[in-house]
Amino acid sequence: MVVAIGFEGSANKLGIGIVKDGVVLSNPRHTYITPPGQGFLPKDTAKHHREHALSVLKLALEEANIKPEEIDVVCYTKGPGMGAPLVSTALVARTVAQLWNKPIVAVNHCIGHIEMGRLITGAQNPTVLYVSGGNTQVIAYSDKCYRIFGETIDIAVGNCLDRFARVLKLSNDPSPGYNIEQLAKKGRQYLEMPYVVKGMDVSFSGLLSYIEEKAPKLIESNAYTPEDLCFSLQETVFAMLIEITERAMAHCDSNEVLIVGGVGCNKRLQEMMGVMASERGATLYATDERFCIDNGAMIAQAGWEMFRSGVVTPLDQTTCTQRFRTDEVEVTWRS
Amino acid sequence: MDTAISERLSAELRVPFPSAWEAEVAYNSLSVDKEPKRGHVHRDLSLDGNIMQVCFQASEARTLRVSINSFFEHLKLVCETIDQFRPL
Amino acid sequence: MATYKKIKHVLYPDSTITLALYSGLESCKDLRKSVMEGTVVASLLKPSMIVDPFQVLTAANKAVHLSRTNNMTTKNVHSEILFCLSPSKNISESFRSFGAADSDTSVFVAIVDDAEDKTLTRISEILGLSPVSIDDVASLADTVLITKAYKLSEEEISTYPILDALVSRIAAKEIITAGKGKN
Amino acid sequence: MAVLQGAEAKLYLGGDFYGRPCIIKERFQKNYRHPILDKALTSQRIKSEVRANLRCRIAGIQTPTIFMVNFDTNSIYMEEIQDAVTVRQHINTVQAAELNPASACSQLKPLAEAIGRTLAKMHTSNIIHGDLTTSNMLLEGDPSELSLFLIDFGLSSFEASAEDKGVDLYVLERAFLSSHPNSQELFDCILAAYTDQTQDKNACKEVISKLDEVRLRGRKRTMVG
Repeated sequence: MVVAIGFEGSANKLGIGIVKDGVVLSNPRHTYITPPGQGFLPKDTAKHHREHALSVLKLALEEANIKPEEIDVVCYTKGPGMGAPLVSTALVARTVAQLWNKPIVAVNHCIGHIEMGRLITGAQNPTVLYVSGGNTQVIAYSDKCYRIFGETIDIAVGNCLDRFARVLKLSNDPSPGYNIEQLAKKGRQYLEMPYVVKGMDVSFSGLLSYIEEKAPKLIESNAYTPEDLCFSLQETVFAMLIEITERAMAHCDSNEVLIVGGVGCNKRLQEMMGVMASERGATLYATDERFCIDNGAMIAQAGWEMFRSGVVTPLDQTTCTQRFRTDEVEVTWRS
Repeated sequence: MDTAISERLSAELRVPFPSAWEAEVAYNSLSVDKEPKRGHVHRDLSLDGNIMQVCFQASEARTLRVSINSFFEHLKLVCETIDQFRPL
Repeated sequence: MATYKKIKHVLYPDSTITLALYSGLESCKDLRKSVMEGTVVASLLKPSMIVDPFQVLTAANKAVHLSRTNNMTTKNVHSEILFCLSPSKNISESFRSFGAADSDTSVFVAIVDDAEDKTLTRISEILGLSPVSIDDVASLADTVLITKAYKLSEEEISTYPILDALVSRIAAKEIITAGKGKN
Repeated sequence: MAVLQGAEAKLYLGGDFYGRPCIIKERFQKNYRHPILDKALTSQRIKSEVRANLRCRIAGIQTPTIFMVNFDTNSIYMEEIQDAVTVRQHINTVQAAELNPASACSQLKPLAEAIGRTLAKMHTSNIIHGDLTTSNMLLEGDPSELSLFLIDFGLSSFEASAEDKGVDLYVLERAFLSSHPNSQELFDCILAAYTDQTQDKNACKEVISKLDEVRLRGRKRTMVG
C-alpha cells in the first residue's frame, strides 16, 4: 500500500490531493478567479496560492482521514507553468516532506493529467488529447516516452477561448471556458472562420485575431449574437483538435482516445470526439471537471507511479521550471 | 568587475528559529530556488545553529527590494507550514 | 469498320462514348453543316490538337458527367466535350481552337450514346470514307500548338508524357481556371 | 476493388479508368463537425489537392495524373502509381535489413537528397504541401532509381512566405522523426540538399531560420495550466 499526496499550483488552481493505490481519497482545490475581462498574473496567483495552501492541505488530510505519518511520498508539480505560483506551492511540499520525513517526487504537470486520465477511465494505451489554457498537444506513448505527435505552433486552445471570453467580458467564474460553453449551447448561426491545420499541428493565433477584430462589429450590427460566436468558435477550434487527434490515431493505429486538461471537460468537445471515435471503431475516454481541471490528485497519481518504479527526487533538486516538455520525462512505470 | 561588485548594494538578515531543526527545514526549503537571472540579485543562505542567515547583493535598490520582499513572502509561508504541520 | 471505338462510361454504364478518326478528307464542310443543322449529333474535333484518343476520352467522360449532374457550361453534351477538351474558359475560343474547321482534311469524332452506330454510319456516308484507326491521331498531332494552347512548361514536358499533362489539365480545368468554378 | 480507409478519405485501389490503372480518393463526411464547416473543408481540400498536384507537375515534380474530379461524391480519380512503395516503407525496410545504423543511413542518403531537391523545387514554386510525411512520398519502380512522387495535397496552399515554408519543413521533421526514430542525420541530409538546391540563397536562409524559430516555439513555449 502506497499513499501519495500531490501539490499542484502551476496556474490559477491550487489543488492538493491524496491517492492511495489508485483510489482518490481527497482532492480539494481553490481557484483564483479574476474580474471579467482580466487574466491572472503570476504575482497575484502566487499570492493566492500562499494564502490558501495550508487550509487546502488541512482539508485534504481531513477529507482523506489520513494522518501525515500514513503518507509514503510527497509529490509536487515541477512544471510547466507559471514560475511564481509553482514555487509557492513547491515550498509547502518541500517543507511538509521534511516535517514528516517523507521522500519527494517532482512531477511533470502534463504527465499528471495523462496518468490521472488513465486511472479514472481505465484507458490502457490511449492517444491523448491534452487541452488546457497553456497546452494543446496530441500525445501517444511509445518506448518509455510520451511522444508529442501534434501540438499548437502558437497559442493554446484554452488561451484562445479565454481571450475570446475577455473580448465578450464574460465572467471568469467558475472559468471563462465554462461560460463560453454555456453561451455556445444557445448559438445557432455558424460563422466560418480561419481553420488552420498543418500536418498534425494546429494554429490558433490567426483565428483569434480574426475573431477579436470581427466580434465587436458583428455583435453591434446584430449580424451575430455572442452566443453564435461562442458556438462558431467552439465548433471551429474543436474540429481542428479532433482532426489532428484522428490523424495521430491513424498514424499510431490506436483505438483508444483520452481527453485530458481543463478544456477537456467541455461537453461539446467530448461529444465531437465521441462521434469521431465511434466512426473509426475506437473508444473515447473522458473525465469530468473534478479530474480534468488541474488538481492535486493527478500529481499524487503520477508521483505514485513514479515512486513505485523507484523514482525519488533529492530535496536539493526539487526545483521548478516554467518549460518542461512532456517528452522529456522517461516513463519508467510503463512497459 | 571587482569594483562593480564592491559598489553593489547589500542587505543581511538573521532569522532565528525555535530550534536548529526548524532552521534547517526552512533552510532546505528556501535554498532550492535560485534567484531569477534577470534580476541580477545574488542571494546567499547559510545556517548558524537555530539562525538562518541571508545575504543579498544587488546593483539596484529596486531589484534588491523585490528580492527581499519575495523572500519574506516565502519565509512566512514556510514558517506557517512548520507551525501548522509539524509532527506532534 | 473495326477501327473506331465505342466505350462504356466509367460512372454511367448505360452511356457510351464513340470515338472515330477520319483522314484524307477533301473538306469538313458538309459534315460541319450537318452538325450545325442538327441532322448529325456529334462532336467534331481537330486532330492536330489531340495527342492520344485517351485525351478525348477524358474530356468526353467529364462532359457526360457534367451533363448527368446538370452542371454543363455549354448547351449540349457534344459541345461540352469540345469545351472540356479546351483549357480555355471562353466557349467560342474553345470552339475555334479545338473544333474542326471547314478546310480541315481530317476530323476526330466523338459521339455520346450512338445507338446502333447510326450517327457514325451517317458521318461515314457524308464524308464518303471509312474511319481509320483512332491511334493514328498521334501522327496528326501538332505538339507545338498543343504545348502553347495548354501552356505546358518545359519542366513538365521533360518530366512526363505530354498526354498526362493534358489529361490532368482537362480533369482540373474549373479548379485551376480562376473565375469559373463550382463549389 | 481494395479499399483503404484513411482518416478523412477512402481509397479505392485497383480501379480502371478507360484502360489505365486508377485509384479513387473519396473524401467522406465527418459527422463530428458542423455541416457548413465540413462542406467547406471537403471542397477546399479537393481543390487544394488538385491545384497543388498540377502546380507540382508544372514545376517538374512527379505527381499522379488526375483523370477526373467528381464534386458530387467528393472524389478524385487519379493514376495508380504502379509498383510503388511509400518512402516510409522503404526507409523501414532498409533500416530493418541493415543492422548497422550508419550503413543504413549512408544507403538512404541519396533518397534523402532526392527528397530535399524535390522540396526545394516545390517551395521555389511557392507550393506548401501542408502535410509532408514519408507516407506522402512514393518511390516508383526500383527504389534505387529515386523516381519520387509527391501525393496527398489536401492541406496544401500557395504561399510565398518563409514562415509557411519553414512550418512545412517543421511538419516534415516532426513526422520524419516520429516515423523513423534516430534518423536525425537523414533529415539533416534532406535539409542540406534543400538548401543546396534552392537558387535564391537569401530566401532559403530565411526559411531555415523560420524553421529554427518554429522548433523553438515548441521547446520554449511557457505552458501554463
